[in-house]
Amino acid sequence: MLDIRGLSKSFGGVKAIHDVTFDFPDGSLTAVIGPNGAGKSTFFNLITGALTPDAGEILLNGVDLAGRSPPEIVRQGIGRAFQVASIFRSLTVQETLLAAVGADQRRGGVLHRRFPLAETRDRAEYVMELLGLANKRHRTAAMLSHGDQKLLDIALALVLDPKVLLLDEPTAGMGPEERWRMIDKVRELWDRQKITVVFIEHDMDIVFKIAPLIVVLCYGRILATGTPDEIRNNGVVIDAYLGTEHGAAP
Amino acid sequence: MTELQAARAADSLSAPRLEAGSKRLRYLDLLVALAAFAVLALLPLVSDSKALLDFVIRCSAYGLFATSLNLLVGYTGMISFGHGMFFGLGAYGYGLIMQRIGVPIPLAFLATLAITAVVATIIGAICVRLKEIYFAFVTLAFQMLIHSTILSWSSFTGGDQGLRGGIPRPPFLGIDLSNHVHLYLASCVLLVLGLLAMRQIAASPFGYTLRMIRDNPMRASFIGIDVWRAKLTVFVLAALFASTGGMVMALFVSGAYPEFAYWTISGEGIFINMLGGVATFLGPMVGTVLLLILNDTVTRFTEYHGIVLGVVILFFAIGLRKGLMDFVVEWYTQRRDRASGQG
Amino acid sequence: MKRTRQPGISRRSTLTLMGAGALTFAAPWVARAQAKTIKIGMPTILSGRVAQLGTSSRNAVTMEVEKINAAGGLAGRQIEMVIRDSKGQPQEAARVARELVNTDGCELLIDAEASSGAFAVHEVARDLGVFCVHTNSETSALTADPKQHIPNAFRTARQGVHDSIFGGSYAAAIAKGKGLKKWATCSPDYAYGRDTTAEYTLYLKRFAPDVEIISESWPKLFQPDYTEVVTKILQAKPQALYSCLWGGDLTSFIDQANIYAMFGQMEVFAVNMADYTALTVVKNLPKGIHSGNRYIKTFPATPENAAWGDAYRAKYNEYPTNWSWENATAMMLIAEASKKANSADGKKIAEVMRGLTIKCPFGADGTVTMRAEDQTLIGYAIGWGTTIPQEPYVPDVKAGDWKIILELEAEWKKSKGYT
Amino acid sequence: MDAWTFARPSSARRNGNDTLDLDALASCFTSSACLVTQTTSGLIIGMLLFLVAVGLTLIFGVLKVVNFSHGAFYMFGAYFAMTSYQLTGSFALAMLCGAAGTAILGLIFERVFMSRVYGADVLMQLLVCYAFVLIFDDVVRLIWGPEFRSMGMPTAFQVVPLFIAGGVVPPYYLLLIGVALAAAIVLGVGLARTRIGKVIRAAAYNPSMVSALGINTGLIYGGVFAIGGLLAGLAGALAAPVRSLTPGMGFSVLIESFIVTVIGGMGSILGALIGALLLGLIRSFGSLGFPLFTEGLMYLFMVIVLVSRPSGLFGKEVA
Repeated sequence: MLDIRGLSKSFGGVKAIHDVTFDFPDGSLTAVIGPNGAGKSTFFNLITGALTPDAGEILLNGVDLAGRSPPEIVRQGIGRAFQVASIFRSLTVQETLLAAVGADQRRGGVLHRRFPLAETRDRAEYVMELLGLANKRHRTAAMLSHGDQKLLDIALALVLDPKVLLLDEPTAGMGPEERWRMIDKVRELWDRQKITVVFIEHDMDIVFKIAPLIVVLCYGRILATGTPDEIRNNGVVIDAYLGTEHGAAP
Repeated sequence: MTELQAARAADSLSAPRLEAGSKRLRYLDLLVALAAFAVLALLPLVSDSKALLDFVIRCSAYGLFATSLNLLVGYTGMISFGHGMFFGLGAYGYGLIMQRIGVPIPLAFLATLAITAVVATIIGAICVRLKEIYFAFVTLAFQMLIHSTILSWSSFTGGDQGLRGGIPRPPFLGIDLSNHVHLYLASCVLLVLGLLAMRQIAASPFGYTLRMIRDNPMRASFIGIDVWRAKLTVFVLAALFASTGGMVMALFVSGAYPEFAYWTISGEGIFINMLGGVATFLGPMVGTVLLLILNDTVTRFTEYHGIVLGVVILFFAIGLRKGLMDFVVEWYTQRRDRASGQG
Repeated sequence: MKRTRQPGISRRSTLTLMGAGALTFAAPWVARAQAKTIKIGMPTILSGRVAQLGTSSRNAVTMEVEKINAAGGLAGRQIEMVIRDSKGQPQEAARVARELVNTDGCELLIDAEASSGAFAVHEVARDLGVFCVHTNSETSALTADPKQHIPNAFRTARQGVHDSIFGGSYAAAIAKGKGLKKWATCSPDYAYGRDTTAEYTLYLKRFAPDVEIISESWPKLFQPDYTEVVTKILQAKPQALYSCLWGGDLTSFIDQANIYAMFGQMEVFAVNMADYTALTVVKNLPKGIHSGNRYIKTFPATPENAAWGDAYRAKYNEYPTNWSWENATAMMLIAEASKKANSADGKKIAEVMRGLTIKCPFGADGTVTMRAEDQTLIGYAIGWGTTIPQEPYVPDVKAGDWKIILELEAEWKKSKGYT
Repeated sequence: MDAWTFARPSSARRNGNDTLDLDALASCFTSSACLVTQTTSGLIIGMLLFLVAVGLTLIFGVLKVVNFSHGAFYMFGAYFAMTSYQLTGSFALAMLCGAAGTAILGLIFERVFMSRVYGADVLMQLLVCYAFVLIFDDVVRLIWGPEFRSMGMPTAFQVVPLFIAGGVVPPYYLLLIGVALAAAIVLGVGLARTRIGKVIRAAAYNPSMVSALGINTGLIYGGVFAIGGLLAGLAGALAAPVRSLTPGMGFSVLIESFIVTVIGGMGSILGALIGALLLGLIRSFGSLGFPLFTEGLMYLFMVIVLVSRPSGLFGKEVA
């Protein structure tokens, strides 16, 4: 499915991602964890084309995406949501999703018809229902609550019907209760959509609870991979990661 | 908005009806345009004031220019300080074709648009890569470059004295643009058609692509939008309308002058937008009327119009903090919300 | 630093403001002028960098109108001047000119615009058929080019080619006398600067064939810094320098050339130096700059001219400019033509004005003539002399010979294909 | 070729080619006299431009405001200097008045008007500046009249120019270069070494942090505007003896300063210095080689820089 081979990127001598190789299986739900500065976001940025890798391949169903532009990569089927909700502040929820579907169907340049296009409606409706945004469809994005903005961000990625969905800390900046609601949503999404989901998460409880597969990044390298149980009992991970992270964060 | 209102709004505009609604809006636009044109067309019958007709012709020229600038500034978030170069290009292109070759007016008109499209594509391809203030500066630099060229290349452009000796206006299809009323009607037609076309652009799926780019270009590229291409497209489209405005101006003064391609024209365009408002489609048009009235009245009474104009600008920038139409629309929605909140 | 402020303007005040705006705007359309007075419209430059020229035009016209009105007006109708600012923008000049005629009911136009504005107003005059006198544009093509010719437009400004013919012959005489063979030029890079310089060097070489131009500089109009131009001229080491910079640009250039001690090293011919606006401003005026007259009250040295200059100075507490006499002449011509035609009608005035010769303090021989064939002024005072840093500034002016000027002008027109 | 040259009237007599006079340019490089003169002339143009541009870039760096009214400070500096010179006859006092007057003006302008639009759109800030360009020009016209004025060169500098390696260098311009260089050094060292400089740099980097530390950001912003005004005023005062004073004189200087800051990189002081010197040299040598397109050359250079390095030569890379 999504097959990363020898991916490397350095910034002025600092190796942010160094020779990372991992194959995300089809339909898997994988958590990427690691201490601050481990290169998690850089990893996502490389896969989605926000950064150009120095070396390595990013194969999606055998097609190498390394070095392509974000729009091209999105079209190949990699959707992404951001750590800080990245939305279109002046559009309503419904407009956002209708326009996004339009863009995905390559109708974003249509001049002679009026927005919205009828053929974009069903998918937008479906995603709104799926993420529970339907009753807020006419709210302007900027007016949404923090949690809803994060949901809208995910909806934006999802509405493009991706094969792989990358979620960068979907629960960042949320209260405990809201966090669990969000993570339930992610889980439900994965169940219903049958797509490959990769997410970055800080909260170990969440990770161990819902992710069948975990990748641990540290200083740009893969430290360990495995199931929650394997990771929990991995001495290297405990030393390098849990020690520092748990020591620092309450 | 309260939860309740949102729910009610959702009720009244569910998805299938939204579609029908947008079609209705399209007819409404057409209706408004027809009505506006009818009113404008009746004006010469009601009033024999030539100055009023002149005023409307100038409004057409500046209105087309300012509204097209708003496609960039308001809808796409591209602050161009050099949009005036296309106004100048329109005036010079049309004037030169008519003076040197002397083809029928519609042909010169189309040829000028074609030239504008080519030039705008080349300049746009270089400019739209840059963001924010850098985009503003590089467009300004191009504007100054074009202005310098017009001044230097005097054998072709007439230099600082502009295209002299009048631009011929041979009649075509029974339309004689040297007749004042014909010229007036022609510029009204151009204005209404231009506004209608720009309205369509703003309300099309492409218009929403532009809004997305304005709000969050990074995110737009992550949902598969080729931001560069969309920006270039709107840059060229806006240039075409600005060029049309320039042609109306050239017809009005029967000449073209380097001032038409100077940065102050771009500055005036931005000023008009801020005056009228950028969040409403007709904001720039309102701004045009306001600025021209302001200009014409103030210069009538004082030669210190800089102070007067400056104070008016301060009133808008510091007092209202937005253009007139934006202010009115906001005030109206607030009032409506308050009323519906009580009721 | 973010500060949110509630928009603090009430609805009522907004509406009042808009109402007031609409009212003042509508007023001129409501008013319809048909009175015993005759309105004369005058677009000119009252703001921006050359506002001084516009105000001096306004002053001169106002002074003449007072005299004409005191003497009974134009065919019994009192003159009312309507003077508007064009900001020096051609499209504004065109707009203002149209509005003056169409809205304010002006029956005659005085076009006190600089060159490009004058061409714009010329098109309005062509379009509306209104009587129009261009008072300030010195660009020869405005009247010399038959394509520009319309029966209702006249010019009372001096003409670049006239200046250049006499300037060239004056300079040639000095060049021959002092052996000045290597010349440099430094003129503003716009039509007036280029045309005037080209014509000047043409006639300079005609009268002194062994003169050679070894360096040319073309600073931009209103350029603040001339250092690179000054050093370039110094590099070329010419024996003489010609410049048609004017106003503030000329004084900047002189100030900056001064500290390079340029004026000791070459003869300088600056056609626009002998203008009070420049003469009175420059603090360290180098001695002996050759200049053509612009307006100077001691040339022509007649009591009429001195009286006019003194009256202007007394009334406005400033010296008249080159534009002042040109505008005053326009009013004098209109008044005389109107008297002869016994009418204030533009068409009748125009008919009489063609070929009209009037007594005028600014005439080389006490009269000026509106030449019939191209409707432009001839016979005005043209002279060159050297400047000194105090009154009378140009003590000794050598007057130009109009016979030669007209002969060579005819030849020039032929060479340009204007006849 | 004919229609495509930037041609002049047919009767014009030219000794060289049309737009290009590359021979003149080439021959200059073989003569030390020409090189010295043209290089110093470039330095003179550049250093004065630097004084205006550095204030512009400083204000942008700290406040992220494109101060469109900066040219007006230059203009006021010149007028203040002229008036105080006419009243007192002291050149030093004239310079001081020019600089101090505009510093106060800058402070008032920032505190009373600009500070109200920091939260707003960039365009709103530009509009406030634009409004003051219009207002200031008319105010000058009201106070000093529409006619152009001249301050006159102090007698101390009315001396024979120096000859260095065959090149001509007027003493007044040596003073001018000296003052501008001194200003550049004081500014550079002040920002790098002093406490105030560090606070200003911190404010540029992270304003909320500075205010969290209990430092009054309003004071810093006002101070930066005052420094910017002071430098522009000083430039105006230094220019007053050699340039004519008119309402609106700040405009062309402003445009050139913009080119300088954009080429050098908005917010970079070193960039402003290099940009100003480059522009000065383009002007001085361009006038030899491209007498009719010197101005166009500047814009062309700006376009090239912007296209190849959008953030300017020394600007921070834009993400």
